[in-house]
Order: sequence, then C-alpha cells, then structure tokens
Amino acid sequence: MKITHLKQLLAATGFIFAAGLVQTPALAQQKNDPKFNKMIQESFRADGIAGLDRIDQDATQKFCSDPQFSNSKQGQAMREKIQKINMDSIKQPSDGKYIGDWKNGERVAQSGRGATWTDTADTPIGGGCYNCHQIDSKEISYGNIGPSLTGYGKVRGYSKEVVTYTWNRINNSKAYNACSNMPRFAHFKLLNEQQMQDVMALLLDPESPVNK
Amino acid sequence: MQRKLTLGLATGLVAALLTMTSSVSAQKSATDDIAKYREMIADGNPSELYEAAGEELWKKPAGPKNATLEQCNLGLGPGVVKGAAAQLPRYFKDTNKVQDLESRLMTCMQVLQGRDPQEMIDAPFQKGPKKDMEAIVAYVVTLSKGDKIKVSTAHPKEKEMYDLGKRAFFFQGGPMDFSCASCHAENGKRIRLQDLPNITEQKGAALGWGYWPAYRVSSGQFWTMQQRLNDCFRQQRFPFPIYSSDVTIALSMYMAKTANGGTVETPGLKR
Amino acid sequence: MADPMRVRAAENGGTVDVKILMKHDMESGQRKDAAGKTIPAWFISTINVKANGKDVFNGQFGPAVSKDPFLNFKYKGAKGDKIVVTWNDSKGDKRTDEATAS
Amino acid sequence: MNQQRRSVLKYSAVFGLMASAGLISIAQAQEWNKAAFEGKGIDDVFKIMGASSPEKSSAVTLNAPDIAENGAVVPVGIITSLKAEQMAILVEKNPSALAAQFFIPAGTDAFVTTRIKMGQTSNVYGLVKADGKWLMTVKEVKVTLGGCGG
Repeated sequence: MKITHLKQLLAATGFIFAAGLVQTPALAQQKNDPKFNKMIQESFRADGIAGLDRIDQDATQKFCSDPQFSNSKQGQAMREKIQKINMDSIKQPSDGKYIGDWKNGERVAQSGRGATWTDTADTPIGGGCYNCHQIDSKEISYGNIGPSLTGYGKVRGYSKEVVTYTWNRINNSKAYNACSNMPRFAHFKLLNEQQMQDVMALLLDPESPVNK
Repeated sequence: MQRKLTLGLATGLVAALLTMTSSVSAQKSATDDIAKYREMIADGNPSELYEAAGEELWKKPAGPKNATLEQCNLGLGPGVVKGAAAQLPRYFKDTNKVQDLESRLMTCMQVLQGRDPQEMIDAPFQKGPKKDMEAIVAYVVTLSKGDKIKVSTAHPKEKEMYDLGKRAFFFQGGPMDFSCASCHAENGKRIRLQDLPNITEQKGAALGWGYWPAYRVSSGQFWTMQQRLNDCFRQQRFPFPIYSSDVTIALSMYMAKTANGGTVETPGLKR
Repeated sequence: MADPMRVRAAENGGTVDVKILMKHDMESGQRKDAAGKTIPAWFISTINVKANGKDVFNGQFGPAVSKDPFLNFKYKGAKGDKIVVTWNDSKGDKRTDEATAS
Repeated sequence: MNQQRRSVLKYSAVFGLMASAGLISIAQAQEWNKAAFEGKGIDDVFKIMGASSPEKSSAVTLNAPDIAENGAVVPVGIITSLKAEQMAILVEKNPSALAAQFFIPAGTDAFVTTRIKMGQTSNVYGLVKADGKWLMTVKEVKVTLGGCGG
C-alpha cells in the first residue's frame, strides 16, 4: 500500500519534472563573452598584494558566477564534480590534532581583516566568522549570511564524524555545497592549520563559551 | 520517577525555548537600537560641508582654460544640474559612451576647463583633484534629493552596459570567492549588525543606490559612488578597480536601473 | 585656512534652535599612520557663539569629539538675530562664520 | 608629578573660590580647561572640575543610544530642568575621560547635543552644574564592531 503510494508520487513528480523540461530549454553555463572578459581585464589594476591573478577564475568560481545554471537541475552533475574537486583538496591536520585553543579561535572569528590591497603579506588574516555567523552568544554584533553556530558542540556532540565534518567545512566549504558563500580557508591559505584548529576549539571544545 | 524525568525534560525544553526566544529578542532589540542610533545622527549630515564647498568649485574658474563648470551637460542640457544625478548613468552622444556622474564630470572638466582626466583617475581618494571631485559630487547629488530614480536602457549602449553590469554583479573572484551577489542577492541578510540590501530587487537596489554618495561615519569622509564601489572590491579581496573603469559604470548601471522608481536620498549618512 | 562651517538657526516660539557643523579632522592623538607613528592630536578646543554681540554659548572640546563636529543648542531670541560662531583649535587655527536666525 | 598635582589642586581651588564668589567669567569659559581634558580617570577629572563625587539626579537626562553602530560617532545630548550654568560629557573608558564641557549663560536653554568618539563600550556621564553644585546621570553605551573589517 505504502509502496504503491510512493510509486505514484514518484511518477507524478517525474511527470511534473518532464513537463518543466519541455517548457524551459536546457540551461548551459553562460557563454564566454569576449566583451565581458575585455571589460574585466581592462577595469582592474594590481595593487600591493592584490594582483591581477585574483580575477583569473578557477572552475569553482566560474561555475558559481552563473547562479541560474549552478542552481539548476542541469547543473547537478557539474555541482557534484566541483564538490569532489574541493573535497579532494582537503588535508587532515598534519599533527593529527583537531582541537586547539578556543580563546585564539575567538580572536580569529572576530577579525575580518587581511588580504586586501591595503594589507601587506604580513597582515594576519582573520576568519571573519562573526561577519556571517552567530557564535558566542555574548557577541551581539553578528551576521546571518551563514547559520548560527551557538551551542555548536553541545547540539551536535563531539563525535569523530562531527569533528571531521567541521574540519572539512572550515577548510573548504565547497566540498559540501559547490557554491556556498563561505570562503575556502585552507584552499587559498587564508587561515593556517593552527588558526583552523583554534576555530575548531571555539566550536567544539566543551569549555568554549559557545558550548556553555 | 518516570514522571519526574518527563517533567525534567519538559522543563529543559521550555528553558531551551526561552533561551532561544530571549536571544532572538536580544538580537531584535539590538537592530532596533541601531535604528534609533541612525535616527539620532540623521540630523546634521556633515555632507553639507562638502556640498557647500562643491557649489563654490562649480562656479569658480579653474584649469588651463580658466573656466567654470556651469555649462557642464550632465544629460539634461548645458548647465542643468537639478535632477540630473537621478537619471545617471546614461549614454552621451558627444563621448559615444555610457557615463556615470563622475566620469561625466571628468569629461566636463576636460572639455570646459582643459584639465587632464588621467590626473583625476590616478589621484588617491580624498586627496588632490579627487577632493574637488568629491565636493562637486556632493553638490550635484544634493540637487536631485527627493527625485525619483529614472534611468533608461533604451539606447543599445545603455542596454549593453546594463547586461555587462548584471554579469559583473555575479562575477566571483579573489581568495574568498566573493562576488557582489555573495552579500547582496538575498533578503534579510546582515554582516554583523549592518543590513545588506538585496540589490537584485527594486526595493533593495533603491536602498543601496538611493543613499550613495554618502558621508561615511566610520571614516569621517564623504564617499562618492566610485569610492563606495572601490571599497566593495577591496573587501571582496579583488584587485584595484580603476577609477571610472567600465566595470564600475556597468555595475552602477545595473544597480540604478534595478532601483528605478525609488527615491534619491543622497547625500546619505552611513555607518 | 580652515573650511567654512554650516550654521543654521531657526526661531520658533521665542527660542532659536542653533545647529552648527564644523569642518575639522579632530585628530584624537590615538591613531597611528601607515609607518606606525602616532598622529599628534589636533582638535577644536573652544567654541564661542554670540547673538547680536552677546554670548549665548561657550563650549570646550577635547580630542574625543567626533570628526566634523556637530553642536546643537537653543537660546531665547528672535528672528533676524545675527549669530556669530568662532572656533579655535589646539594649533592656534581659528574660523568665524555667521548666520541670521530665520 | 606631585608638583603638577598640587598646582592642579591649587588651580581648581582658585576656581572653586571664584565660583563661590560668583566670579565665573567669560575668561574661564573661553580658556581651554587643559587640566580637566588631560585628566585620565573619571575620578581625577571630577576632582579637577571641582565635582568630586557628584550626586546622581533624576533632573539630568542623558540622551544617548543604547548601542552605537560606530564608536567614531556617538550622539550625546544633555537636558535638564535645572538652571544649569555648566554641562559636561565624560566617557569612563576613553583615554581621557572628559569629552566636552559647555557653559550656559542666562537666556540659553539647559540643552546641548553633540557627537563624541568612544573607543569601546563604556559608561557615559552627563554632568550639570546648577546653583554651584555638580549633579550627574550615567548610561552605558555599547559600541559594536561593524562591517566586514571587524
């Protein structure tokens, strides 16, 4: 009984989907536009540490610059491919340690500085976590582009799965969601291993105010 | 025993719910308080200081030709300043280009006063010739305050600029993978406590485009739209957008056209 | 030379509401330049407001007053009052501007 | 150090005398109160101003936001029903507590609004001198980090 029901449902969904396909022609990644490329090439200049290589897009950036396609059914296969490329780039901590010092982690989470043309190569780069996430509930100035992380460990537990997932997500969020708004902190060396371990502690040390 | 446990659980749940609502209401009151703060500083916008200086510069002979800018054509005819900023960017036949306010003012300075636009392009913000530009912009945009944003894409070059701008809005790059859309393509989003207008919709675009140029409290400076866009790209960790380059004009065209029908509230007063 | 102020004075029911915007960096003495050197304090220290030649307000600022200072006060007066605002800063620079109560 | 402190005390004592004798002059209002503006802690500044331990008064209202979006510009106003001769704004956690001092001649309302800088979340004091006596009110203003820079 239940199974037939499900089958019917699936059939119906399939029908709707097929109908949708008929109406809208298959989407493809937007065409290479020489005029647009020329505009981008001619509109910027290198300044300090912000070189022109920063507008040479990698596959992930190119894909995600076309949200109509990247969010579509037709983009599904490419989405998975992008996620795999990013997943494969993640390295687990060299010393096997996942949890650092939450106090340092809070500092990394607070700072949104670094990596701009007004910074130097020595400017420590912040994680900018509070820009988008609620973390320690005592900080009232937090953004909401990303989900709240208050009570992160308390809610999810401190299992190996949670720890590894969190590590991966901080390293390269695009491994799970091809066009996540979150920067790939390890991929572009925005945060070093120690800083990521410290941010991990902020989220997953039972002593961190996040879990109090 | 069993009952106690359930009760305990229930209390725990209620407590958890209470904590949740209290933190949500704390946030709501924080944003309300920010709104109150903004209201308190709204009276006495230091942009007025720049506007006064700009009016003087507009009427003062300058440059190799020792001429004023009073005959500058901002799109509504030579010398018409009132309402002109509300209809920019637009296509100009004499330059065969779509121009925003600042690139158009550079044309006027070149044609009428004989000034070299490259000097303006190369100058850092808030210094030298840019300082003059900023004051003049403050003067010009004040004369469109209260007007409706009315930007046309009827000319093919305007339409082309709009399309390029729309694409640029979603163009990701830099070590943080950011595009304008990373922060400005959804409703109800904030960075820290600052609301982020959704510029892909009319309402949000009007909130963004309609309030810049503005006096920026955090830097104590009057910022033109070019400087605002420049700082967006800086925060996006992009390379430096060249002053009045096509990408800046294209993005302005996209924002302004999307904002059509909204009200010009410039000069604004921003964080 | 110092930039002009914006002085607005509006009379309502025998009270003149005076709003003044001054153009000044109000350097706090706490900031550092790009080379890491402290930028010395430089700020408006005193401000005097006269209406028809008589003192209606005196203020003293420290470096903690915001850049491009704003000041609002009210005095008993009338339309047409001639208001003269003068500030002096910590480097001895000064500026005087006038307005008429409307 | 000691010498300086003593001369500061002497200085304010003289002003105290002048004030009690009704000799507050335009000269005082127009001479920048260096000692007070350079005083560090809030209690030091109270002393220098001749206001040691000012009493809290419900007649003094401090108009300031609960949260400032930016510490560079915090609007602060003082208003009182008392016949104020002087007013002052102090920020407990600023490097120098005294932000501004105002002299209110007869015929001017006991009302002033300005904007101040705050380095961090702090108590802000509104002081009013009426009938030769300093009174105060206090309010905490939270300074938040804003924007992408954090």
